Amino acid sequence: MSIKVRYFASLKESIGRSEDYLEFAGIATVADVWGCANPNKALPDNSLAAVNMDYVELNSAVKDGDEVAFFPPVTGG
Amino acid sequence: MSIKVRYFASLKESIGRSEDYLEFAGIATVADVWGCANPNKALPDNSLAAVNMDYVELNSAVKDGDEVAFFPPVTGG
Amino acid sequence: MHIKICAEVFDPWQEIQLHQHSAQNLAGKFGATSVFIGTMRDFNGGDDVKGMTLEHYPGMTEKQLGKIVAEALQQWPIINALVVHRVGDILPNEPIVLVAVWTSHRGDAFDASRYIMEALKSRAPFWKKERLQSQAERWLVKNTDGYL
Amino acid sequence: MHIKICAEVFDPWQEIQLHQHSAQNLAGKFGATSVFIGTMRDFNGGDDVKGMTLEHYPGMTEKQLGKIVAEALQQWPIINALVVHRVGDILPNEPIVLVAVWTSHRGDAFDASRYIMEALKSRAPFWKKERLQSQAERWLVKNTDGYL
Repeated sequence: MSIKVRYFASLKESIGRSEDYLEFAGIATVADVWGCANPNKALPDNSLAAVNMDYVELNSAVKDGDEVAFFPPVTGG
Repeated sequence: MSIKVRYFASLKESIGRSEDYLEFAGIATVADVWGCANPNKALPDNSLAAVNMDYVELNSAVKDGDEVAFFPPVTGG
Repeated sequence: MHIKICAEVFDPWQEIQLHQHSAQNLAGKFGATSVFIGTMRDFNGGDDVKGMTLEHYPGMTEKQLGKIVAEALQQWPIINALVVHRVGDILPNEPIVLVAVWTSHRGDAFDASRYIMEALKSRAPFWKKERLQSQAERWLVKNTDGYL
Repeated sequence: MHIKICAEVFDPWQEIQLHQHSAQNLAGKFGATSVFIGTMRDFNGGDDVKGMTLEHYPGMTEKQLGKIVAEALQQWPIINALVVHRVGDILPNEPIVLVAVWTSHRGDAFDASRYIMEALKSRAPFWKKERLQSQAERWLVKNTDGYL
């Protein structure tokens, strides 16, 4: 399974990367994507997640080729 | 008692005058002003009244020198 | 705060820009601007409308609009406000009314501009007479409630 | 309907005029325009702010704004709508966001523009990082609810 992971804003700064490319078997959910890409770091409590640019819950399924994003609460407008 | 009376919009058109100047004793209220200036015509039901450019009820008192106005519901904006 | 009765066609965007640039208390200090513009349509109640005449009660109009803005100032932390209203002969597509409110936060700007607009509709002494395509003329009878 | 992400400073009034003039379905047909503009202030939370950087998620921003406008179209009879949002480096007094909605009647314009603005604030993927007078930088943590 191939997953592109993106990070934004303060979360991007705190983990020091804007993107990861995962090539792993055994990833089933968005939470798995985080855990696989950031094994030593818990996802901050208020973080939001998106799959293919739509908001999802952390227990949402992912599939091969998905773009998964993690970011803090939005502050636009 | 000297009262200037003003009429606007459809009410002005229906009575055919925009202003009256009343010089009468015995005028106590806004309703009296209408009755004195338009003895043969009832004030249309939904009409509004103002004394010195503030909205008032028909039973409000008037005093010498007041400007009294009668007009239909407003339709600005 | 500025209230203006306008006998000529006005450009709402230009009025807002001019006001915003001339208002000393605005630069860098406001976060939210809520603007409402009422524009004349070329139809109403199923009829084609050629134009309208807006009558007003000079003096009372300004007095009532001043009261309305003062009421809004008491209810919301308004940094600045602008009200412009046309009178006289108006053609379709011309602006009739402009209400703009500058505040720090967006909720106040939305609430205050809507309050001013609704109060203007129900209390400012203006009256519209439409000229139809058929040359007939008719007075509008009553404004509807904009909160419904 | 038009959604625009803007890397350069924009003039909200010019954007509105251009959109209004280019929209074929507007001339003579709309009665109400409700506009909201969010502008950068030179202070926040008691601190002087020199500037800010607005980060966004290209693609997702447009997708989410498109959904928000589509939701508004389902709820209100909107004739046209315009959303413009800045990204990149922003200075105090520069506009950040513009939402404009054209409808027949004022209640719909007020409701729809506010709905779009609130949804944008809570769902469009933008993030603000402020630069303070002290040269310190800080990410804004959370948008507040504009209906409160």
